[in-house]
Amino acid sequence: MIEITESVLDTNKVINSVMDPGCGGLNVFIGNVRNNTKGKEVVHLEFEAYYEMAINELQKIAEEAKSEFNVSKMAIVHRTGKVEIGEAAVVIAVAAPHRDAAFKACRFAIDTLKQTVPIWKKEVFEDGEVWVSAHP
Amino acid sequence: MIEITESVLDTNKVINSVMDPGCGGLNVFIGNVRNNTKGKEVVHLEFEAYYEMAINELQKIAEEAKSEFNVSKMAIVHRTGKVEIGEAAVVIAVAAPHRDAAFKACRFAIDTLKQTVPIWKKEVFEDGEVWVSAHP
Amino acid sequence: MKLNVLLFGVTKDIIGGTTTSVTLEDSSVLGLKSKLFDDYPKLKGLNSLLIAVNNEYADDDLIIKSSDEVAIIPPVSGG
Amino acid sequence: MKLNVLLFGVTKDIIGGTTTSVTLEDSSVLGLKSKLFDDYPKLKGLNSLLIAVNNEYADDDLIIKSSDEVAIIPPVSGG
Repeated sequence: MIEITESVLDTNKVINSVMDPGCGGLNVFIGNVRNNTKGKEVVHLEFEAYYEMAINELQKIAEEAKSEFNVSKMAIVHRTGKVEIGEAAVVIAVAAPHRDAAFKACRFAIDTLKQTVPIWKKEVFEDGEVWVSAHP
Repeated sequence: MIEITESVLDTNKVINSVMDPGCGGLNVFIGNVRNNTKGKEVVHLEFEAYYEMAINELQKIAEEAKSEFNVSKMAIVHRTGKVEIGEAAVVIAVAAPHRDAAFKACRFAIDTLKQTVPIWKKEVFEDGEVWVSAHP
Repeated sequence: MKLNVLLFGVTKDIIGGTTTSVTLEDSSVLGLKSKLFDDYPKLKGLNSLLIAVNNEYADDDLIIKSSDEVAIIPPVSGG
Repeated sequence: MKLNVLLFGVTKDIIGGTTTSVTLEDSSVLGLKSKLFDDYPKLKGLNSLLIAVNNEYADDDLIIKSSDEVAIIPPVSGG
């Protein structure tokens, strides 16, 4: 399950999509919208994706995770559009026969996603907005 | 939320219990019952807990995780009694301002749980049963 | 001292039942372990054997009182 | 060569709109970048600027064809 959607993310659905009777360890990462960034209050976030390319890059991450670590299934869903405080922007679920691979593959996936997947986050404050990481 | 229960674990409820608007990273570990152990088919598992002491030890893990890592909330629920293939035996959820702490604290919790918490797992096969890790 | 000891996991199978009564001369944790190993030599075959006193893992030199809740903790395998 | 280029994130604000038309003499990825930096000096202030051709990150020496889908990729910040 690789998906980019404007809808609220359904964590249960993502977890269930990787369930496998041969897997003893599932690791899940949920990236939520925080109410502040460096102490400054955030009103909400807005995410924009270069949809086709982002799906491609997410698929590469899932494939690389499966070849690098002993994992059976990986699901990555990312939200776009306006995301409110406390809502999930990204959910990654990984199932593996053993927990070590599940933890490592999940960590690899979120770290790589933040580096390579063409998705952009705009933080909206009371007094303005900023594209995250754009400028030094 | 620290709990030992004979009921089917509700992953969503565990995750929701650690949700916090100040937390950007949630990590969740789900330990599922596998259909095999070292290639031998498992029919189901049975878990037994020394209830009061196990709750104590789980609370110690949550407290140590919070003091060792920068995490806000941790929930650990463990199932007892008969657990079928594919069902969760344990769910751990951790919320932290940043993902690194969430991953590390969750890993610490499951690793420590397996070493210190007085819960015992019996694997039931077609031709017998065995208390896991009891003998060399 | 006569002590009632809680049993879990594989020790229930080795000793029989969910509790067992032990009569101790040396009422330290080490004394209890020695008595158990003498009475049930199969316990020596386990990967480990710890004693919990009042819901805490106990050191060998702790002296057990008759009012304490005492349990035998074979190798744990939760998760 | 006249090229239509997709814009995302901060580059929409700097260049204006969701696409922009660029006329290239040097039709390599490096040529496109140079032209963009000349036309929109503010792009030089970004942490990075990559070009995607047909949904893949492109090296500087790749030659762009007029039928390619080309996008400017400012620093990503998903997750």
